[in-house]
Amino acid sequence: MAKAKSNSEDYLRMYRQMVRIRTFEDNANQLYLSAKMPGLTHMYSGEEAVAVGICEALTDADRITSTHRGHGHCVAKGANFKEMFCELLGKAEGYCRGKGGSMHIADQSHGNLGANAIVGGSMGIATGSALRAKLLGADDVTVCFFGDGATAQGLMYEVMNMAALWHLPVIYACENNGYSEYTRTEEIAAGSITARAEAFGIEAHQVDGQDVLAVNDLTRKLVARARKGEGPFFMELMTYRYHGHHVGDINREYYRSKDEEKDWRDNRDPIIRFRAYLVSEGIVTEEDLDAMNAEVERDAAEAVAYALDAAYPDVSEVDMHVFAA
Amino acid sequence: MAKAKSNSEDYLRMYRQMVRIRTFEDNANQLYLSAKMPGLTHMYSGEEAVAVGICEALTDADRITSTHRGHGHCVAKGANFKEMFCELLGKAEGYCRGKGGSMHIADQSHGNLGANAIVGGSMGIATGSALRAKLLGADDVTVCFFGDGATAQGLMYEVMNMAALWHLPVIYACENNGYSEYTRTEEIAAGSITARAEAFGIEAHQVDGQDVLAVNDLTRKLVARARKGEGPFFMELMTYRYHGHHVGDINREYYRSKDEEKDWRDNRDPIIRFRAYLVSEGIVTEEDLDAMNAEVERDAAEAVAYALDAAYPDVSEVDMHVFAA
Amino acid sequence: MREITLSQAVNEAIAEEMRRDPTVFLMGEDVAEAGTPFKVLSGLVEEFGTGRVIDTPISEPGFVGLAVGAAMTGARPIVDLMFGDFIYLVMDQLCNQAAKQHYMSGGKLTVPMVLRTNMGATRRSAAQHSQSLQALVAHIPGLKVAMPSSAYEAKGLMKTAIRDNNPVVIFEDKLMYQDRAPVPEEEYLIPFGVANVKREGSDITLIGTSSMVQVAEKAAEILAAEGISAEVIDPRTIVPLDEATLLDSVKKTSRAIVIDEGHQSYGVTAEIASRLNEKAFYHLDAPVLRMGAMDVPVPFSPALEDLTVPTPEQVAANARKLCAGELIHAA
Amino acid sequence: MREITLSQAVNEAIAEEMRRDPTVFLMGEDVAEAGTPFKVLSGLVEEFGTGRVIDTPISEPGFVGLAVGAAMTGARPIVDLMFGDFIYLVMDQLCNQAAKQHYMSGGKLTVPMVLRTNMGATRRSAAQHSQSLQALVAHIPGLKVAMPSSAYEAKGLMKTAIRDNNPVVIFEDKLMYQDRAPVPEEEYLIPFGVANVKREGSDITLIGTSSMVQVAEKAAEILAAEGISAEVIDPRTIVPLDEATLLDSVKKTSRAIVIDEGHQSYGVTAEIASRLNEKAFYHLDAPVLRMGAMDVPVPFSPALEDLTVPTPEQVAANARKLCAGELIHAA
Ligand SMILES: Cc1ncc(C[n+]2csc(CCOP(=O)(O)OP(=O)(O)O)c2C)c(N)n1
Ligand SMILES: Cc1ncc(C[n+]2csc(CCOP(=O)(O)OP(=O)(O)O)c2C)c(N)n1
Ligand SMILES: [Mg+2]
Ligand SMILES: [Mg+2]
Repeated sequence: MAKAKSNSEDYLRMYRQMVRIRTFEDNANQLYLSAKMPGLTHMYSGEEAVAVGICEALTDADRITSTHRGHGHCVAKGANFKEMFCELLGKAEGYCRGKGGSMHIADQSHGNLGANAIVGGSMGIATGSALRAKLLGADDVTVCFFGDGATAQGLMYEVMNMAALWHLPVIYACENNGYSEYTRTEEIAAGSITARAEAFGIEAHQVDGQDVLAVNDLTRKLVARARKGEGPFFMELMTYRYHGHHVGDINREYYRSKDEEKDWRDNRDPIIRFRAYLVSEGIVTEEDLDAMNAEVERDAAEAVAYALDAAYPDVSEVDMHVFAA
Repeated sequence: MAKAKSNSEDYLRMYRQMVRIRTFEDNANQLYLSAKMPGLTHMYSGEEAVAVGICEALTDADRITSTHRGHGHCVAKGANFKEMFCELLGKAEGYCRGKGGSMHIADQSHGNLGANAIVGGSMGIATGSALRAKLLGADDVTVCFFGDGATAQGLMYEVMNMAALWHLPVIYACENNGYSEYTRTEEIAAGSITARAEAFGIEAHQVDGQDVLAVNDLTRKLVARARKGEGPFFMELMTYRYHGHHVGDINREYYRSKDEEKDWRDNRDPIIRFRAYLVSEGIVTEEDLDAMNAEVERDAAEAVAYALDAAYPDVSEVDMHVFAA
Repeated sequence: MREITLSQAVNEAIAEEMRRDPTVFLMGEDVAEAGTPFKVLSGLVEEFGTGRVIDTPISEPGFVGLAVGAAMTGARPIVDLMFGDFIYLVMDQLCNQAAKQHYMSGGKLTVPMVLRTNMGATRRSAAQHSQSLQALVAHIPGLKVAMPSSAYEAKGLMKTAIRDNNPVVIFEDKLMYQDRAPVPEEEYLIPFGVANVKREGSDITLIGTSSMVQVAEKAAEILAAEGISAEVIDPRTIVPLDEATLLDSVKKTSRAIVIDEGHQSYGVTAEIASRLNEKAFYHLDAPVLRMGAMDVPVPFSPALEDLTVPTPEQVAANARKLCAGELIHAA
Repeated sequence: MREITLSQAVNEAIAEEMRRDPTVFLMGEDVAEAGTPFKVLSGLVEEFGTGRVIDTPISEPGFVGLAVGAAMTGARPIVDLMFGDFIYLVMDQLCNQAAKQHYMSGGKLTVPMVLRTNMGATRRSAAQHSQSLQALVAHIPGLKVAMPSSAYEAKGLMKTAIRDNNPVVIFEDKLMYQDRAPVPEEEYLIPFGVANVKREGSDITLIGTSSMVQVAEKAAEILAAEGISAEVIDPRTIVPLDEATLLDSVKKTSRAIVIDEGHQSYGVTAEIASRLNEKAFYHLDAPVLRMGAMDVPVPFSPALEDLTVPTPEQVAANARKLCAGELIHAA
């Protein structure tokens, strides 16, 4: 594995954040399965190294835009379980007062401009955030997360062109998990994804999205360069989602095999890999990691319990926030 | 110059078609300047070799989609002056009964699916025409004309992706005349235009758009291959518009110099170049060409006179054709 | 008569037309093996193959554009737009291109295509997956707009749409896919522009579109129990709109409520209500009332979402007031 | 008072706000050196530089998306959309993104941006450059919609729009750019949601938007000569809509015509007319009439195009009938 952050504190935080995402998702899935969560939701499990590797290279002043599969980005950018679960359950204490839900979860306080239920819908927003930084002389960088499927949205090419022309501090992070909904990427994406960015004169990298240090290392370099006005950049992160497209997508064999899923889970899991590395490098013991996992699980259980009991927004909120004052 | 069509009849028809376009535009411009034409129009003069080189490689069964700068495509694809001038003047005998005008001129009978006033707006239509050909087992090819400015429309990337995935018989013909409206192409297009097509796995060519034989030669090869299912293809045709963006764009020095315009007119004019070639190769005499020019001018003058006298559509047509029966 | 779901009805209509006419084809995201997320199109790729049931990339403007071009040159595409909320993405292709080709070409080009999509809130899908955007397309000349209210309409209107020589947009209510209704085995088509009087009545006319037809019917039952006789009418297509049937009813009952699940302001209810007001004015005993969805983005929280859509109880309450001659707005 | 053109008024408003607030910036196609094809923005790049007056590629969805992101993070973009007909291209960014951010985030994110674009036919620009699409955006909760009817309104509404914390769409009539009106030298703002009674009258209320205010005023003059006293009202913003002023007038005159240059069906006139019918019903002596543009794509031919838009003569003729108690539609 590539070396990126140099001290064990950083490593442990990355590990912890990946575990927090996985744990969050396991709980969210349980809430769905037990019919306690309204609607559907898209699990990030399997892709943790992408969100964490990237967000750990950012400060709170840096922004991200997220996707329909957005819990991982939200956690990685610093959000709390309590407000997140409240949001998923439509409660007033949620990040968006329950009005956004899973697909629109946003966390202003940590620079998460929000999940988006329109595939590719946040590409303009991310690029615009970068334009604002340049215009107002701020040195923050914006990362735009999106899936392989979103590369089919024309908007991507429009905004990459402008980002390239104007050297905007934006990093396009394509989470290539091999599928968009029930279709393989090869069936819906011609040619090469990185070449598409390169055609606009954008430096593009393909990286193993299951290797949190490789992701973090590359991101840190690109963020530093973007801050200096050398952006934009493009990253294609090769990864995999363990669950179905959404929590209700249970029978998946018509589009992907159980063997394939098992292979990714068993042999390329980002948490297992990083854990093995941390232990073998002597940075931490198995016991310490188990304790950390247990603590995260307790946090999550507490947050879930809190959210289940929390109040719905008052009916008077229904026509509040249509317009800002 | 590259040799393309092998007999002088073809050459003379190409020459004649270029002259017809130039003559059509000179008349249209005069109609505007003498306040006889409603609205504005975009002149194709200077770009004749592109439309003619391409359309002479097509049959009537092949389709094209055109642009706001569409008179050249329309003439090259076989349209008559009379119906064209009638359309420009809003008369009932126009190709579209005067309802479309310059920006929507279409000529079903020769496979011209129409000009389009939305930049890039016909890219889907052209690709869809090619999809239909594949679906219904027809062997026609569709050429999609568009400007360099249209490469900024996301739609282009969406349809190129599908065309590439499904091997559709469509040829994307980018008329790069160096400007979109009052802005230089370099200012609005990052990277490389051909590389953008190549990134989708589409074979792309850059060609001198002032050399009608080079254009025709390349197109004939690509059309033949597209008919066999080897498409799609992409051509970037380097060309220049002599007039302003539209007929009303008279003072242009703030965005391009008179010297630059003069250089293209004097040294790269597609008609002058081809004329010199035809004469030097002994295919035709100067006198014959002059006679041909004069005949085209008479045709145009007649058509203009006819159109000026022709009737407007009856008021009852105003709500006709909203829906097809 | 056998009962089938709305989902099955749509599937049957498309299958029958694809069998009848080889130029009909289907395209959209995950329409083939997956048969769409709502499984409405299951089985079609098995019968017609991937040549005619085409999975597209997530390129809504692109594939709607392709459909326009295919339609202009001799095919009859049916485009599947997974959520009605994505219609914003395809407005240019739909409204600048498809809707205008016939007119702009002086009648020479036609665009026989169907865009099938959906509408409807209360599914906990939040603001970008719950909108009912029929008003947007109804405003654009050159587009026809159908809003089936049951499996029966879904089948009959879909078949008519496929044979129509114009671009037609069909909004299915995504909450009704599993609702069953009697649907004949024999072939039938439902003509456009012919409203359906679902229930006769004499005191008030309730005009509902799509899901709101059920709401109106339930309201009519509540009212019947109180001795108020409500007529329920389903226009079935809002373009063309069967004004005559609506006017006849309102002239008879002299009161009306128009109910639609789109946002109320600048929405479908405004058009229908103002036509009734304008053309049946001297027959009205009370103002025509409108009940659309609230003018708010659809909230995720179940505690809020259900407040945004008209309910049978609210319709009944308003009808009661109108019939009692009570003022609903300050005079 | 000095008179300036609508074009100069818009230019002044933007220049003043850009001087006042460094976070305000402009973007769009050919807005810098060219100052837009209509030359409305001439001179701004010279004063504010290319950093704040940004020429974009022809990427309407893209640059509207950028504006949304810039607005969400602290800037105040003004986006120039060259023709109102291109609004179809940006509907997703405008309606799914900009309009909903504030609500979806529970009030935490705001999108203070202005989309300035135009409307208006009879310029021989044909079907894709002549539409008046205000109804589409007015239907979407979260968007404000302003329709200036003169240079005075154009300046005052633009300044208010730039300072508003919400996405605002301004439709300027492209045929009015050279029209002059008195505009004070001193700074002023026109609040949203406050209609302007342009002319007082007692027999009938003529409500017009944008260019149709002039049409209404001319109709009022024709009518005055015949002894009919028409009140003319300009709502100035259709979202928010100053319902109270409109209702007060209609309650006084008991007759009304609503005139707007968008297509009539499912358009702006429907909303205004149905609100008046609903809320002033018992005061009305005649049905509220609507006069929108014809429900046809805008034809190029001058012989046809002029037929599609309401004229002062037509408005006067209808007003005359209403005042005489004549039926306009068969009863
Ligand atoms: C514009 C739009 N089209 C379609 C959808 C439906 N949809 C939701 S997620 C998805 C697949 C996205 O695939 P990808 O971008 O690869 O992200 P992943 O789900 O794999 O993380 C689709 C088609 C949507 N939400 N928005
Ligand atoms: C979607 C859209 N945006 C903007 C315009 C206005 N417009 C008309 S032509 C044009 C420039 C087009 O440039 P290019 O594609 O290079 O074609 P050219 O005029 O050079 O032939 C622009 C911006 C338009 N018609 N459609
Ligand atoms: Mg994916
Ligand atoms: Mg050009």
